[in-house]
Amino acid sequence: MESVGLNAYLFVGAVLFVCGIVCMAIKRNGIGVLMGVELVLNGANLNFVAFAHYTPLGLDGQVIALFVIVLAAAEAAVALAIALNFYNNHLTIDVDRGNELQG
Amino acid sequence: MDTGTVLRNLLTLAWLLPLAGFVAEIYALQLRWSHRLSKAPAQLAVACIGAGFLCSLSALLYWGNATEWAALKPAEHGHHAEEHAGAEHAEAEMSPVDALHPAEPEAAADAEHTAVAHAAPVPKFYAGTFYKLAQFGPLEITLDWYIDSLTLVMFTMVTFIATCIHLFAMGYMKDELTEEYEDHQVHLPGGHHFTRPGRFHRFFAFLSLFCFSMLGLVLAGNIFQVFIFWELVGICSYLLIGFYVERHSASTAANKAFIMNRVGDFGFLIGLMILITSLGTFRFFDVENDGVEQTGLFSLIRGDDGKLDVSDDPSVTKSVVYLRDSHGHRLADGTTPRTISYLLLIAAGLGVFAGSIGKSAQFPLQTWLPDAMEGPTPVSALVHSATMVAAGVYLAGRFYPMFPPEVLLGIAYIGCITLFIAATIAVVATDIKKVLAYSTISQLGYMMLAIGVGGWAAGLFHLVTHAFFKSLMFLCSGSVIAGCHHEQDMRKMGGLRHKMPLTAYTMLVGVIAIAGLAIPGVGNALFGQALAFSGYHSKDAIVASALAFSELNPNPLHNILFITPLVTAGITAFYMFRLWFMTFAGQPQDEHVYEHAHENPAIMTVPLLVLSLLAAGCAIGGEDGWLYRLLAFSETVPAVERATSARVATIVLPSHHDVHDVHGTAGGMALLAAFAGTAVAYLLYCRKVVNPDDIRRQAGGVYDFLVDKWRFDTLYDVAFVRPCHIVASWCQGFDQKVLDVVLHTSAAITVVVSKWERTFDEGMVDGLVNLVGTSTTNFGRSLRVIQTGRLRQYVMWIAVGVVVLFVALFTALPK
Amino acid sequence: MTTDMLFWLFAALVCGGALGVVVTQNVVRMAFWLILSLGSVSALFFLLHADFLGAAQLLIYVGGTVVLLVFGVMLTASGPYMQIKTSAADGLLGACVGGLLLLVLVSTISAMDWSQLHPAGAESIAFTERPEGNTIRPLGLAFLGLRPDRPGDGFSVKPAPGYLLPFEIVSVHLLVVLVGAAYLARAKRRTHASDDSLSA
Amino acid sequence: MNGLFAATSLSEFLSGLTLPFAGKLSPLWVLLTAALIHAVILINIFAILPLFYIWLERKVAGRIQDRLGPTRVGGKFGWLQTLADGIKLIQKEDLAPGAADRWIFRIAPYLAVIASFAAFIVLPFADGWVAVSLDVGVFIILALMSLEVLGIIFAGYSSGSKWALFGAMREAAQMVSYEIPMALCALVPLVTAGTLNFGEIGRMQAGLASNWLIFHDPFTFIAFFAYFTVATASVKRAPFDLAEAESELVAGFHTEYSGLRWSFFFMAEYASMFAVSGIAVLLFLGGWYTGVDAEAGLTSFRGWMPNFMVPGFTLGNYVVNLFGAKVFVLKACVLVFVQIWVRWTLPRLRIDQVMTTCLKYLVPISCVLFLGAILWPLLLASTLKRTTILEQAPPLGRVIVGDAARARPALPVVASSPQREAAE
Repeated sequence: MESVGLNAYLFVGAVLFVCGIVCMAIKRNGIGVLMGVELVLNGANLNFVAFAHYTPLGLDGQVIALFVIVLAAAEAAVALAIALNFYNNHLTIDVDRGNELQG
Repeated sequence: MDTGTVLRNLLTLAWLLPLAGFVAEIYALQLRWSHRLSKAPAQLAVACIGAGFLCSLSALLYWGNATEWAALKPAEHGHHAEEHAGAEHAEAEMSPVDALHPAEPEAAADAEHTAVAHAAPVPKFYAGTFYKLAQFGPLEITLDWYIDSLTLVMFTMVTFIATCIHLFAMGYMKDELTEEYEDHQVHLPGGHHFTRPGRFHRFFAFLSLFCFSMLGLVLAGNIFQVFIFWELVGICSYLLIGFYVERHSASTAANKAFIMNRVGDFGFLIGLMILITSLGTFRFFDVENDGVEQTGLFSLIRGDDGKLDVSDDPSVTKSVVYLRDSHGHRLADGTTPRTISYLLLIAAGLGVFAGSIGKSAQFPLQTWLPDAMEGPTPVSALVHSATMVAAGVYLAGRFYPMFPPEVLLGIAYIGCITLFIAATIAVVATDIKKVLAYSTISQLGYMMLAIGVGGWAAGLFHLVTHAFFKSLMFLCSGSVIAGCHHEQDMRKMGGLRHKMPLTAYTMLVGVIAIAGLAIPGVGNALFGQALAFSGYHSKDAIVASALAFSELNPNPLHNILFITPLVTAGITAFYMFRLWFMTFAGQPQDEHVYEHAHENPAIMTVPLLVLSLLAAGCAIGGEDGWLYRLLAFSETVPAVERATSARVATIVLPSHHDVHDVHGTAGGMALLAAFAGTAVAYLLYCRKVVNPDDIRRQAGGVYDFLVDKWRFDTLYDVAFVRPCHIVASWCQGFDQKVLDVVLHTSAAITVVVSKWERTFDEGMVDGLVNLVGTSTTNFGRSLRVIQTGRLRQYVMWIAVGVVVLFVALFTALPK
Repeated sequence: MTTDMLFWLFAALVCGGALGVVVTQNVVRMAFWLILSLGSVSALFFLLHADFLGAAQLLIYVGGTVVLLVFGVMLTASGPYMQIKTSAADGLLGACVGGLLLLVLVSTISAMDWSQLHPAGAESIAFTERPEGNTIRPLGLAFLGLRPDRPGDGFSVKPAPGYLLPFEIVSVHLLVVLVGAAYLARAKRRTHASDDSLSA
Repeated sequence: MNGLFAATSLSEFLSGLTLPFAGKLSPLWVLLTAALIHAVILINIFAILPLFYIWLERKVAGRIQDRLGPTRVGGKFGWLQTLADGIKLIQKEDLAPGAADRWIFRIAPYLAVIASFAAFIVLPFADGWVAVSLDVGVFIILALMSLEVLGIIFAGYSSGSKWALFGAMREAAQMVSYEIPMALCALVPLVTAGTLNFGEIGRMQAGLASNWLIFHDPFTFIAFFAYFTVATASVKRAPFDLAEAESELVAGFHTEYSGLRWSFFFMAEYASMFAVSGIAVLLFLGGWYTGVDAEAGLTSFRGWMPNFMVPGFTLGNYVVNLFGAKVFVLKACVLVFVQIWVRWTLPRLRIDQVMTTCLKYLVPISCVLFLGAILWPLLLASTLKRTTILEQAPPLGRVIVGDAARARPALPVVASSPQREAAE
């Protein structure tokens, strides 16, 4: 019997998630924000796989995690393209400078 | 493949090729495959119709070989004269039952008529269905095909003449091969002529479409299909007459032709409705569907023995015709026998014949055909003399088994009246094409007369011969017109044979053919027949039929049916030679025209030569010749029936035997009349024994009456056009005084109401909407301040929002 | 025991890496921490008997996405070892909100009795005591709609709807996204833009 | 629990060995010991192979350039030359430039070495001789080898030097691009084999050389050469060694490195060369089998002397596997030799030519090969009524789920397996 249960994985996932959110919230560097997004996605993924292992969710959890990984790759490509565009337009990657859409 | 399939395939190919040509020619210019100056459309059209001719000819030959030319064997009709005993079996052979299963001639041979000793019976016809277009209850709209010797001859004739005329037209229409065609007959204000791009390709596209329609009409296997193609040739005729649409006369003529035909087609439609309501089918022939025999029109009316099965009731209104199947058994719905009222049958026959009247320009709808000469001359040659107008005769011939004797009598009288009226008008006409047009009407009258008096084969015989010599003459006239720079008035011509000998002498062949001249003695010695061109033989047959008819029917009135064609034969000879003498013989009347006249290039003269050969020789042998026998092979029943009907009028139709008996007499009299007419024409117009102008002055009233075309146009103007105008002006008054007032009043009321409504809209509705809009805008403005555009702040808000949401949920949810 | 030990090791690496990402100011070092964190997540996947996912995580995330990010760093660096510092106030706020969020999440996780999710019984054994590691074939079958991890419908006659269509959609999506990214990131002609702005 | 360390033979051996102490040693310690032994073996392989290859490279380069290469150290062939170099490098001062980001600068070589070394974990040297036998073996080895680029990028970036940065950027672009055709080319034999497990793939190719996957169909044949080209590029060997093009970039990403850290990059490179060659051998060239069906005799030898010294340890099996491992390493070394040969024969490409070769030629070619490999079995199925041309290849259904108890004989998903054909 394993002593490490679902809860432990969920805690790790929660830490990842929160770190990602905080990273997104405090990093002024656009690439840093992207890293925060990756952390958030990984936190969610970890939860999915943990649920897949410990509950009747079964392979569904793994399949969804797989989709998340693939989509995260796509997201990273687009986000990087956006970051490059941002850099082209603002000559910096500081996301605080991109506030032209303020009300 | 059995014979029927082969024939069907060949004829279908011949039929559809012109359609393909039409499509290509119509789209060639749009799709930029071709350009306006290209002769390719004409070459394509010639190729299509030429290939069609080859198909048709091979079909004819194939059919002949497959039947071992049974049709040409003299056993059919020639023996009739000598051998009365042969009558029964000949009759039996001609009954349609032999052809009930055209695909299985052996089965037919095993049928009850095996008593026929000499040979396995040859199927009369081959028929079948291409496919079913639609079905409305029991009514099937199908595309059928019906091939007998008449179809084959018609196909060959039509495609051959059409090929010749296409070739001729390539030369005749070459003026159109230009970007700027100046139409000298359309005058614009300021003394200019109308100028337009040439329409060479369009002309040939229309010709191709016409060929397709005409062949479809001939191939059709049911009366509805006939109607469809009937209308298609009508629209082609309309398009071709109105080819020079900018000319007022041309567009008017096209309209006239179209409207006149609609009158006839109205009758046709009525006939169709009667047939479908009473008989329930449009098909000519019997078919088997899943083992159930669907009896066609011919079997329904004529059964297996070719006789009408009329009830004994003497009263016309009560007598009925019993419908029978192909074995002669009466059909019944349960115990009630299926019948059609005799009067209805007459009405249906008259209705269908009304269609023929319109298309073949018979009295009283004959006036459109002369006007149709506004079209280009090749069109007149193809459409308005040789083929389309003959379609009326073809229909009457094809529908022959459906006509009760009373209708036939009507047909005879209509033909008789027409042929005389048209011939008399032709005498005074001066436009070279108009003369030919009236001559066409007159000859069509002859054909109708022949069918009406029971000379079915004679009528169709004349149809074919006429097609050859009349198309020849029209092409000759076209050649003259082209050579004289579009001068059509014969009074300005004369002596042209020196300038255009080929045209002149080929024309002479046509004139002799139509006049019916012959050299009896020489011919009798050589061929057993008078030495004569085709027209003599066919007209001879018609006059003989008419004579036999009038002899068999004691009513003296019916003598008109013989005397009129006889007299008119003379008149025909007169006006045709008058035409030839005025045009080609004598002295030039107009130096200007004569100076510039010239023979045409080979592409126009070669068709003339080819056609003149056929016009001269196609009927060799007369009633023992191959053409007549081919046609007579398809003859359906009543010719030998000696239909005696006394329900409306007492009529006895002559048998072949009767006709043969009077053949010599009739032929002699007709020849005499023809020579008389020729002699008069020679004296008046060549020798100038009497100045024709003097005669004109002497008989001024008659002359004016004839020049006014028997005042038919005036009559129609008074009887139909003006009353229409009067009624229309009444209607206009009603519209203006009543309907318009009502409408204007209601409009005014609506305006007033709308004004009120506008006030309401602007005040109340818009006010409310604007209120919502402005308040939303203001609220949005106040919300704008929290939209900082800073990404990180948003993320922070999301996180805070999640926390707040969770906390709220946890506190709010019951434990 | 081994697994527990490994779990705690890798969990610590995951959390440490994530925290490293948060607190580091240098982007490249952040990337390093990210690699550490994500690589350890992959190890956790292996511990969770999701070997295919673990490999995919390594290949796509660590080998692909993070390389992309580092690329981004290099392409957008305006100077060597660029640092865009987070203000202390921001950091503090982030820490507070993050702490609150973590608190909420942890309390939620703790409050839930997860054992309810798999009621005791014969069927629950199927997914807990499954042979370890080799998930690639079951995963492939699951894509086709066959579920060997579910005793009831593992090889039932009628397969359940699988993930094949979503998978195809995702692959097409990936292609579209890559084309779009290439379009977005293409080199633009600045001269034209400046001309426009001048004329405007 | 065995999923993590599934080295059957070694753990069996250890379990047998510890039998006398049953109860005293927990399975945890058994496993840890097994892992340790594995690690030691692999690290030694990992360390010795580069030594040999660097010597080989020098000798081959020398011969190709018509000279002798190292001759003195260690005797006739200078076979101790590399060792001597190593000792020299260890003694060197560990320098870091002033402009460097020192922390990353120091870590980067380890990252590269770890990535390269990790690949050996799943690489089987003989039937069963593998540290971790994973069902996703091929997949994870590709994943692990792709991590090497991170170390290189970090090295280049943190050096604070233009040359190093450019080299790293080139290297990153090159490796990321070449991963795609590499994976696709590796997929071609995988599609044929129907498994990602190196062990199963290897066992399929037993017997004559005609059973090797390279000769399986035209697509695998072409795929081998494509794979070898791509593999050469992905371990940044000439003619694709743009990252360290000395004529342009001094020495590329490792310009600023010296001493042991510098040598780590080379260890990683040569180990990677062996790894990709090993993959090629396993996927295409029959793995640890000789190709002359020597195994037919050897298989019966496997059961020789069971429970030799310890229960569970069969000496015959061990000897046979040892032979297989020699065959495997020999094949891989031949491929490495070819790589060295190519390096000293072909001139270096330009960077744009390298990228063009990958994106415009190798990617489409590998895509076509992949498609062809997929369609080939359909062609076979329609002509030979079999899904695979290999008689030895296991039908798909047999190993579908690890749990044998749940596997049912007739699987609905296997449409045309031989059994099914026969059943019908």
